Amino acid sequence: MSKLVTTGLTKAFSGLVAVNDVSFTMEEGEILGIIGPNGAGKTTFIHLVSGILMPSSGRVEFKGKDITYMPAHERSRLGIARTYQLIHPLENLKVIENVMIGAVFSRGKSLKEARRSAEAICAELGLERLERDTAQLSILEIKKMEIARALANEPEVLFLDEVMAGLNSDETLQLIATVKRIALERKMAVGVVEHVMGVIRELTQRVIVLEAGELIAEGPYETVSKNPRVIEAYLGGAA
Amino acid sequence: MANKRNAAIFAALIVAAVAGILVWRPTVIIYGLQAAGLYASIAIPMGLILGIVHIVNLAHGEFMMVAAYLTYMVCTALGIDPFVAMIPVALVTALVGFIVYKLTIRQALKAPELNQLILTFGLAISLTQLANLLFTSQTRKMSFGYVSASLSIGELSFGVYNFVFVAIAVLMVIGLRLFLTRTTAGKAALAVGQNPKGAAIVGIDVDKTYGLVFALATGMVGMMGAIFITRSSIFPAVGSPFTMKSFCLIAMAGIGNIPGILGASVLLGISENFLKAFRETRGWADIVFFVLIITVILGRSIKGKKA
Amino acid sequence: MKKALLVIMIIALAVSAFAMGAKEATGTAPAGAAPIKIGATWPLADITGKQGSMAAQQAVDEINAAGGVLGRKLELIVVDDELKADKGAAAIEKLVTVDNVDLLIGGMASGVALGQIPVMKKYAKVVISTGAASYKVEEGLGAEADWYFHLHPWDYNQGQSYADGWEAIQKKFGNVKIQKIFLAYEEGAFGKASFDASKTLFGGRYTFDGAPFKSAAFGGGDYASVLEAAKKYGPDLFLWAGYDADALPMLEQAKAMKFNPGIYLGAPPGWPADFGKSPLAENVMLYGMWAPSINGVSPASKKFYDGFMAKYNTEPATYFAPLSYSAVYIAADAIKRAGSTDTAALIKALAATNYASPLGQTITFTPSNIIKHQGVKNQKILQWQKGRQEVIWPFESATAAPVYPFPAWK
Amino acid sequence: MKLKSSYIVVAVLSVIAIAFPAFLGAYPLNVARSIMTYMALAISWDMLLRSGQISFGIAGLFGLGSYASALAVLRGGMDPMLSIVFAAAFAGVMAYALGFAILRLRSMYFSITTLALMEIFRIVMHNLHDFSGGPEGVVLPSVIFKGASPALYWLCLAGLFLTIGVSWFFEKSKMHLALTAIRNDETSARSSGVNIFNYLLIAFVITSVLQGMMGAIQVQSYGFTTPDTAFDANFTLLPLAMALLGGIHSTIGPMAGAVLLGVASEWLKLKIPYGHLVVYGIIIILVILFMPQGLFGLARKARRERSKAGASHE
Repeated sequence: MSKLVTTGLTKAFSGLVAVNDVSFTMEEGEILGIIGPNGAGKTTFIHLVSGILMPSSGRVEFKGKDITYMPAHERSRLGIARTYQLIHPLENLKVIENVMIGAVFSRGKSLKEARRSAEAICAELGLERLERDTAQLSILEIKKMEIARALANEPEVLFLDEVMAGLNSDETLQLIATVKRIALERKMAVGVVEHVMGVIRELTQRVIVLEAGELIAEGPYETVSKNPRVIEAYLGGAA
Repeated sequence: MANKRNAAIFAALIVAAVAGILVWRPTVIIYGLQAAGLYASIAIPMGLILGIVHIVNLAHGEFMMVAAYLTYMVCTALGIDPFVAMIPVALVTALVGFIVYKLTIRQALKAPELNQLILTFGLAISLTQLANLLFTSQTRKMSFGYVSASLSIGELSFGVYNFVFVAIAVLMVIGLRLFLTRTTAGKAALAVGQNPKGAAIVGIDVDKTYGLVFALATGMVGMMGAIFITRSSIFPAVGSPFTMKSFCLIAMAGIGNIPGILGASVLLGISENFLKAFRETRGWADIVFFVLIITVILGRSIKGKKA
Repeated sequence: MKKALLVIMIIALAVSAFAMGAKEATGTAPAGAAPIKIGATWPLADITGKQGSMAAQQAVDEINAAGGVLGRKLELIVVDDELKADKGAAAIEKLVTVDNVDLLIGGMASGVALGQIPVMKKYAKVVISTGAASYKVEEGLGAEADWYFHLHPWDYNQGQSYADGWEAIQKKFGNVKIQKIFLAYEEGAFGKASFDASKTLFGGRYTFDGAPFKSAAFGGGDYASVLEAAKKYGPDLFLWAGYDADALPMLEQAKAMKFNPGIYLGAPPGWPADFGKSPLAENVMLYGMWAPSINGVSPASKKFYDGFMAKYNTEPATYFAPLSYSAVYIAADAIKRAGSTDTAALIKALAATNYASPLGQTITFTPSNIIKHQGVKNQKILQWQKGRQEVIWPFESATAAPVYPFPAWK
Repeated sequence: MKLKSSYIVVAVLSVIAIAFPAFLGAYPLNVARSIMTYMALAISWDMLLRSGQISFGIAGLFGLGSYASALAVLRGGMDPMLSIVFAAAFAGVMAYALGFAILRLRSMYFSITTLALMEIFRIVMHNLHDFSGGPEGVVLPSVIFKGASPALYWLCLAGLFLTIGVSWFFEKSKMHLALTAIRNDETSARSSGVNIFNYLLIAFVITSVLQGMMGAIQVQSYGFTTPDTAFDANFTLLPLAMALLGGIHSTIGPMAGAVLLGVASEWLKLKIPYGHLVVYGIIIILVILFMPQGLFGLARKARRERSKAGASHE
């Protein structure tokens, strides 16, 4: 069974259609790229799937269950986690607490258990000195912390919204390897939004392309990147 | 389309209701508007500060009180009318406002909004108590014949002087609108109010703009304080109830919506006076204010969610 | 950190500077061993309490200058009750347990007195109260509180005395005719109590009605609707029970609305500075306990007034000043007769008080509805005439005849 | 080790607080009661503030508790001690019902609405003459414990201890994570499984219970209440100022602030009979300007700087 299915998902903001009739599926263990020019509706799409926004019409199913209008916190308990394009550290919590909250509230663990599993996840990601304030972290560390927080939910479906932005190429490579390894180990379905095409090529088995809210192409990166409509969309966006 | 028709029906209903009350109880409308004028003209300067500097100034009423005492001293010493004294008083209070801004508020701008709130609370206590030391709590009131100006229609006689406040409120709204849309300083203030960081990037001096807006608003409060003494007795605590009332009106109109303050005041003034017109509901006139505020705020939050 | 240290230093400096100044202002304790200590609480930020405490100090200084009591000096210790019940109660605890005062005087607001009563009961020290008019205070005290000497009339005493006063005035001045009475009362405890008391007292003899308004003292000040109700009712006697802030604005609105009752009467605890100078004030009547015009009929009043003016160079603005002055004299006199400050002896001596007070009347203590020792029971009816408050009734201390009716608006 | 020593400090302080009546007179105990009442209100206000919601309705729930307790005793013949529990529960039920509507509001709109609710409670009590005594309020037949100073002190202290205990629990349990997450970033909190509305409701109800309880203790200790005393705006503004001056988002901060302002107000009043409130206002202004994070915030900052210096030494 597919992990996540959307059918005809649409979101309109007072007349402006941000996501238009998008249907797609995500399977267990796959890493899916979500690409498109700026303003194509990628982040809105993730908002809809993760419950931060409610769709105007259409349907979202998780493992066959209808979750279209389920609140975000319940989806996170069900197993859908995500990071944000703009970093969202909880600045008044320590690093370890930032990571723990997913384990505490999505998985219902006690503080002790949550701390233990958060430490394990941070170790896996190479994040150290967990008693620090978030203000003392580098960008790479913040990104890692946000991934760790999402992972602490123990998700089955994970969306990473431009986690590589702002990192240098070494850091990017390092993070790609880690994400790939964890996704494989945990048999998660991972959706990755990225602008750096190299990252998409390295990381994903399949990509979907959004333009002006609509899904215009789908398939392995190599094929999609030769699709004339996709090329036009990117050039049009650039021009 | 549907929205427009709804609005038209709504407007027609309001007009019909007002006309109905006007025939049935004309004084409800007369006194309601007069009360609304006073509420609005005190709230508008506070709305300006809240909309642009984003500070809830708990010492708002105290600035008015200071201006009122200033006017009282000037008028009794020189024997002039408050309507003459209001110009120098407004200038002086604007200067005082500017100094207070520079010395205190500016230092707390970067701190959380709660700090600014308590800072102005401290200012309010100090100003009230200072006035109490200087003037004692005994009230003062100058007498002016024109305050009792009266109009008789048939058997109905009512005071017309308080319509002055309606005029002032309308002039304030028009004046501020012209200032904010037609002058460079006003446009800058509007830009700063909407997005201080963005405005700073475009090269607007945010600090200077805040200082200017604060001085302008306190100047307006000063003018109001001067005219206030024609209608009311003054004493150290005279301003504080108006702070809360103004704050509530601004929240009802929505922050940054200065003409909305006028509308909110009219709604409140008329509803209050409607309840006051009947023996059974007289004691409950105060509650209408707060019930309306909660209804409007909750209504807007539900509507906002739907959109 | 440096900034923080700086601020602490500034605060410390400011406080000590103010404290030094305050000490000088209150003066040094009178010389000689073991003074008799009188503890007092008033709201010092309010004109009533401020002048009350000043007048009490004046009385203490006068008595000490004349040699004190029982060869000992008097010492007055005043604590601000800040118009708050908890602060007022703490003030009593301090005066009794820390300062070891021999007796207590003072008080203004009923709301503070209610909070002080449980503490006063605990110590059962002699109290000479200068305030607290609400019958709720009397209920709170109970019949057992024989140590409580209440100078200020209860709200129902006041109502009763006005009823008597109007009866007497109508009898003496045939042209004064009252049938309908309307009371505009401020919506707080003070006004509501006045309304309840007036309704029961006037209800039988006159037709009576009333309506509440929000006092300008609390952000109100719009009297149109209450005046409209009054005008519709058409009273012979229009009364308002509010605060000094309401006095002139209400008069101005009444004129604007052409509301012209036969008698226009106000009953605030105090009047605005220079009310008499307003042209509208002429012939407005008022309820009160004292006015400077009483100096003409009462030597005690003149002595008090001249002393106050000489000491503070400002006119006493409310009757709380002569009332507080009286409290000190009554205490001193009772201690002299008791020969000690022992509570039981003092209660006995106080009960036998007979003091020609600056209020223009002799104060004695008699039972009221619940408590045993009630001082003043009557109020006075006065009238603004040529900028001065003249006493109209009681006739024995009257300083002028009433001008009736209240002149029509021009 | 560190944790244990802080436990010992807390235990010693508690014992000292409990033993105060043994070596303090009636007057300091009375002042202490005032300070403790404000302290409990400041802490409870701070507990909700940790979620980012600024309530201006402290006086509303405090007053509601006062009236619930007084009327339960007067009209229902309830035992005074029981009436305190009843009042706390009543405040909680009211907060629960109101919470459904108002906890969807944020920032200033939430604050204004709580303020308006407080005024509504006051006006209702003011106007229900036969039931609540109207503007003149209600007078109880007697004060609890016959007004014995130590007993009143311990009652107030018990209320304060309960408040501190709950606040401490908020700091150490997952409430801390939930409320801080909501305050910092609601979206992040939601994607981490935090049911925002539920946690806000829990915090609002619990803090309201505490405020209602303090109101009930107050009314039983003074034996009367009126609309103007029960819903005095000072019960909203002073706790706010205390929490801020002491340092928000902690238990110790509001406690420090309450001691500072409470002692300052009483001491100033004795030293400067006329005009002490001017100095009081100036103290508030100066502390806000020069210690924007409050007393405790300053200590926290100093500690952090020291640990940073230590870390760079390593």
